[in-house]
Amino acid sequence: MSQTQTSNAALLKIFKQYGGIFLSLIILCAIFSVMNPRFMSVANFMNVLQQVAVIAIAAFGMTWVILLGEIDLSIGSIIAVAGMVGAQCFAYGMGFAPALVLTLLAGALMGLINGVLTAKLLLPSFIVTVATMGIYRGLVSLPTNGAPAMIMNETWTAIGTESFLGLPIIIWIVLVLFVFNQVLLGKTTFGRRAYLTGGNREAALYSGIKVDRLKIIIFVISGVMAAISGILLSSRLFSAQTNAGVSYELDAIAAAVLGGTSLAGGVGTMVGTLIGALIIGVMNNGMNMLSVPYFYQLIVKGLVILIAVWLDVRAKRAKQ
Amino acid sequence: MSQTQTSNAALLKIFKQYGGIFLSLIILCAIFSVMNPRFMSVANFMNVLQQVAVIAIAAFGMTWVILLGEIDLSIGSIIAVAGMVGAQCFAYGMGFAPALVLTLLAGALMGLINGVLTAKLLLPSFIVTVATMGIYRGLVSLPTNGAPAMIMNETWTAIGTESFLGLPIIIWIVLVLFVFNQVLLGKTTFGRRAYLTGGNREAALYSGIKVDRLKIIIFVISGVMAAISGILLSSRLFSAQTNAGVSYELDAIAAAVLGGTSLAGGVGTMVGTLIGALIIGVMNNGMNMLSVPYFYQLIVKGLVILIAVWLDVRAKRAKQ
Amino acid sequence: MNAPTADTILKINNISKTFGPVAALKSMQLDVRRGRVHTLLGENGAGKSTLMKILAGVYQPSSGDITLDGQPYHPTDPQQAAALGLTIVFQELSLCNNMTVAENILATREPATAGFINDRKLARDAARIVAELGLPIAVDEKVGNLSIAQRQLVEIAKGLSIDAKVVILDEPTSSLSDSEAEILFQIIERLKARGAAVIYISHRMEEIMRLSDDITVIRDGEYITTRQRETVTIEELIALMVGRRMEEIYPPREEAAPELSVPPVLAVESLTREGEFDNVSFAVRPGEILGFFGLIGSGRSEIMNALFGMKRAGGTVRLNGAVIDLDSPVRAIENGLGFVTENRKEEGLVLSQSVETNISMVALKHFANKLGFLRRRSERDSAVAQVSRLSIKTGSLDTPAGALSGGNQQKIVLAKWLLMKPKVLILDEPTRGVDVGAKFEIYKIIRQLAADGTAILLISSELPEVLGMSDRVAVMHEGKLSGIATDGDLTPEKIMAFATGMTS
Amino acid sequence: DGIGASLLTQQHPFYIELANAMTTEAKAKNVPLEISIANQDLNKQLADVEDFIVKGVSVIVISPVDSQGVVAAIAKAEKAGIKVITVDVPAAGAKVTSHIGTDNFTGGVKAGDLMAKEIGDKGNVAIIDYPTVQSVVNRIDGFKKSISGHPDIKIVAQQTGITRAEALAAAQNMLQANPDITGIFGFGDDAALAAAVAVKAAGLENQVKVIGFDGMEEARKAVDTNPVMVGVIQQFPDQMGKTAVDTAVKVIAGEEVPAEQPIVPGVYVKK
Ligand SMILES: Nc1ncnc2c1ncn2[C@@H]1O[C@H](COP(=O)(O)OP(=O)(O)OP(=O)(O)O)[C@@H](O)[C@H]1O
Ligand SMILES: Nc1ncnc2c1ncn2[C@@H]1O[C@H](COP(=O)(O)OP(=O)(O)OP(=O)(O)O)[C@@H](O)[C@H]1O
Ligand SMILES: [Mg+2]
Ligand SMILES: [Mg+2]
Repeated sequence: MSQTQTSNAALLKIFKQYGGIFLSLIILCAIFSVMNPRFMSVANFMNVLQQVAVIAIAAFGMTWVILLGEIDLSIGSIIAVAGMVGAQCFAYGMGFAPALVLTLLAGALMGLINGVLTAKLLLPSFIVTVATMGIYRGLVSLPTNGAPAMIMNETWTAIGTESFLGLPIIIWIVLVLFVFNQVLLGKTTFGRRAYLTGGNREAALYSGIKVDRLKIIIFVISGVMAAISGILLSSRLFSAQTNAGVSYELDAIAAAVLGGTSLAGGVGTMVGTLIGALIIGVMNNGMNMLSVPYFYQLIVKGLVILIAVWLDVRAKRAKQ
Repeated sequence: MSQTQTSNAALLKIFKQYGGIFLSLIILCAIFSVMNPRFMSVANFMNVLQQVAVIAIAAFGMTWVILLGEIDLSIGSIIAVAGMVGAQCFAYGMGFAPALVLTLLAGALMGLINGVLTAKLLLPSFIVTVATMGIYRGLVSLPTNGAPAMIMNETWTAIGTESFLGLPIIIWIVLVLFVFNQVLLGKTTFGRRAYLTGGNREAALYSGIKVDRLKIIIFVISGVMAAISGILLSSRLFSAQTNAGVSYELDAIAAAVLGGTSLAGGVGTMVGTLIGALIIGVMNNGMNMLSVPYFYQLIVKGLVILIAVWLDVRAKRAKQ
Repeated sequence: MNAPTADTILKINNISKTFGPVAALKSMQLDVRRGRVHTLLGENGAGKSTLMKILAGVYQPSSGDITLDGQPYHPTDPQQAAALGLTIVFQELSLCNNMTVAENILATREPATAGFINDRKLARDAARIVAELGLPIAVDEKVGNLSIAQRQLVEIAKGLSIDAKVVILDEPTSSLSDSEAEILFQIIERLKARGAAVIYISHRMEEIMRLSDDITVIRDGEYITTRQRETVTIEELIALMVGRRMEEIYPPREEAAPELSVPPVLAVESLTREGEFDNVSFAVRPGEILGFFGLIGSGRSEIMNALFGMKRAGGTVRLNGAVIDLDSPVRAIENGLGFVTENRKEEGLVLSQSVETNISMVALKHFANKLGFLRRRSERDSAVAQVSRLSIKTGSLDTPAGALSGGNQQKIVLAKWLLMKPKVLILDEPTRGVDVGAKFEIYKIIRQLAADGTAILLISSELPEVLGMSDRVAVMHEGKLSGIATDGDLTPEKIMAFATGMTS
Repeated sequence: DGIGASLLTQQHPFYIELANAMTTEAKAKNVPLEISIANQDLNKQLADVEDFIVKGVSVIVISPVDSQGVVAAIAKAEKAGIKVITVDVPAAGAKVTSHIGTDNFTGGVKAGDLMAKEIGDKGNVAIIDYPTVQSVVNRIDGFKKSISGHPDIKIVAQQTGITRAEALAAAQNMLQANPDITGIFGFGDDAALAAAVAVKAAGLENQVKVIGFDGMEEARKAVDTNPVMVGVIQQFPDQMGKTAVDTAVKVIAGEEVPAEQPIVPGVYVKK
């Protein structure tokens, strides 16, 4: 099979699989374009992608977790901790590379804690991550006693502001992580095992899948993705905020579920999640551009989520 | 069987069934009493009960929803809407009784919307209530454009401030609703149907239970409980706040899960939920009494939740 | 078809039912008479359960009409069906595991005044129902704590607790052993004597011949014929059902069983687990089929779970003479053990995933390069090979496993274990709920595996199956190995004696 | 005995400085001080006050989550015979022993005046707001009042940006929709700093001026170094905190204190 054929077939498959949700995205874009001609510009498209980056990357991690039938409510707090770890590293005079490594390690560690508590102590992940959400949020505030911490490292802030080959670095990072997660999920034994375990944990166990280890690794992935989100956020803001990422977990879950990930586990893709995140991003951006007042934005956003999920559920049912 | 025997047996059963979580509550109280002698006073006990009332009542409603294997994230917003509906009723010159009725109806209506979208359109309740959480929060802000609304009605505010037979009215309301929900769940065919449906939806369908109707009614119960919480909150504050109840859904879920309600559905009791809510309330109150700094409170609260759930899971496993 | 007689209580005319593109039933007809047992016979997926669910009000027919006692009968839910005098014991267990036996039996029919349940009366009523039926279950036990067989009895009690004119039993014996089944047969006799009509579904030919008065054969959702039991033989029925003749039910062994002097591949010594099984020792040789028989609750599944590393147990396990520590399924699989579990839906399959994905599940490593990237081509080739080798009937390899009929699902479970080429294959009730045709194919595969040198542990509650397939039969009684029957001892009488603890 | 303080939040530099100033002053005056954080939740603030009452503090200092909602807490304290001092946000319709706070409306007017001056008395401006907080609403009202006196200045967009991240997105999107904006007023430092980032990202450094409110260290630094940030309305939480504790000490000693102690906001511009 040639490359073009593959990619054409892939596109067709995406359209088939994501008919409902893809349609919602296109309708949204169409509406906004009609109402504000500036919406459909390359510059604005870059805007949307950059704004959606933090949620999209966190949502990639969330997709893994939901795929297993679990949930991770602590990612908003992990986003904040990651920024703060970076800021503190610089405050202690470290360079970019060690700060980056420590930040990612912090994310991995927080994910590891979630994973071990869930997989080894058999506590429900919902309650584990509600608890760690509070714990991590408390921890992030200790170094500065709640105040934001400025980040002066130029490499770090360049991530959020500079471009590479004409494309903002943030967008590159989103694309790379998208491909990474999509390939890991769709093309490797690891991803296959995640689907199988999410679909039927008992059967996976009997088939020799190391279910506990898998679960822990996936919480670590979620933690690392959230940490990367935190890096992007702090680099865009030039500072680590102790209230960064509050309630982002809900946006990340919404993105994943809009994209067809089933909260019951076993079903979901990164493509869907990306589309879901874009819907949320386009909606926020478009309504800002139209100067929709804040409270009406809340209402419209809720309605759009309902309609999109409903279209998707309907499309899936019709296919069966 | 005589009354005393029944109640003794009931107490013993509670201790058996809630060993882990009950122990956590007692340990917490013991620690706080040792560290601050004022903790163990009638006045403070009343304080805790009043402070925990809003969460406890919302958690009663949440218990029903979780019992069905569903979730209701919109209750924080419903709490706010309820207060605002009351305030607006008074602003339009209504008396206490019609305002009360309209407020409860508003809660029922919001629950009905959640229920119909979940049961009839077959959308996942998580995403439905994430969406309506935003929608209701947007709606609450429309009458005052985000500003709080004062409540001058004396009967309404008396709920939050006056006592009856030496006990604050709020506490009476919590007790009455506790008994009501506990009896409805434990002693009636309706409650039994909720357990059956939550435990095995297919089996419930095969047994001729009208699962859709049941689900809708239960979301209505959740909406009404949240509305009552909203009434108490606004009566305590003499005003309706547009940001009232933000993230209370997490506390309510935590209370229910701490109390042994399983997020998978089919398992749970109101007694457990009440104990769970008390743990959260005692923790907040005790740490305030000890002047624990805010961020440390977040950390401790998370740790206590983890330990309590772990004790409970362990106790349950040992029993088997 | 016979003209309706005065005895006719339930008459089904031209019933069709479609699920989207699938036509599960095509102009089905049936004429059920009072005081008689009417058996429905058909392959997996023929539409038997669908028809029964229509009768019970779970599904609405796409077209056609039904009369009960001469009156038009179109129930909208099982409660209404029960009110009109029809009750059903479902094939798929429809119990709520978190609740007690009593609460399940009387679900939605709890004794209550003004909506308030009388719990003590509930327990009493349930205990009375269970006692009247003669079932050995405690009504205050949580269903989740019962074995599958016990749950099946609860299901039966739930269905039969309604005093009905028509009683439907959809594969009630699929996980019962003979002694429990016997209780059920007596209940059926009493129902008949009372004048009730019983619609019975089973894949066990012996019990069909014993119980039935009328037998209707259906194939691919279509009515084929109705016969009276006296006028047909098992062979004829099978031919009607599968559309071809079958020479025998159990394929004969083509090569001789291995000598007892051959060193065993797996030797188990004094395997013990508190409260489940005690001091169990046995050995199995390459190419040997070692049957395991016992009454339900005798602990066979528990032993196999321990062998497979799902539960810890004391004792020694030797593989090719070397002691191994089987502490997890991962280790068991590495050591060449395969385990077709008892409950395919819960432990065997990922129903939402495709046939292909399920087949490659255990041997997944072999379909990936060192970096863990899947080689989809080789995965697909293997799946294609397995599907044709086991003649699995599926729309495509991408069909979700949950969409297949029971027998075909069972074959997928077999296929996934065959791909890892086990040295020892444990088969726990491998033909539960599987139709005769598919059973024969599964037996052929077992024979083939044995011929290729695989050691097989075959657990079954069907005595004919154990006798028909095994070289030797280990018999369990209340957690102890009461004997291993060889050659001359391989008779039903001898084995039942072991199983009921009459010997030793 | 001692002072109990219930503060709106601990995740904002203004309140951190306020808390720090109070702690320092309490140490200097040798009076016990306990601080609870309401985390922007009025119910929590009420509970905090109730807990102070049980603990038996002599004076309660509140920075209200909301001017109306705090009335219940104040009533409870008064009923228990404990005097209440409010800082930052005043209580509506309840008598307190003393109120110490910035005049937000005036601050908003000053911001509007500064904006008019910086953009040459004409052009399009945008606002980043937080509509559920009363003190912010007052600032925005003051700003609009001032702008309404300049007929050639138009407010073309107003969006909500509560956290710095939300403010950044709001600013970007407003600039995208209205590329001719020449000024942005952020309701607080976070909003203004985020707006400055958005202006830079859009390459409009030479066109758009940003003005903030609060004037904490990070924002003042930005005014000094970042040409886009032309000024910030400065509040003085250190003065506020010190005054609050001093007033509380006087109340405990039984001295008379003034009912209103306004702290006039300053205007911080480039040195
Ligand atoms: N809910 C459903 N949705 C779609 N197809 C269904 C559904 N229920 C049954 N079918 C299909 O209808 C056909 C008949 O199924 P049914 O369960 O009635 O078979 P059966 O004769 O009871 O088989 P078995 O002996 O395996 O129990 C099968 O092809 C099955 O896949
Ligand atoms: N899920 C379970 N939880 C608790 N106990 C169980 C469970 N399943 C089985 N048991 C108990 O374990 C013992 C043996 O179970 P089981 O009936 O599966 O044995 P078996 O010999 O494999 O019989 P069969 O295979 O015919 O069902 C019984 O006492 C049973 O009650
Ligand atoms: Mg069937
Ligand atoms: Mg078994």
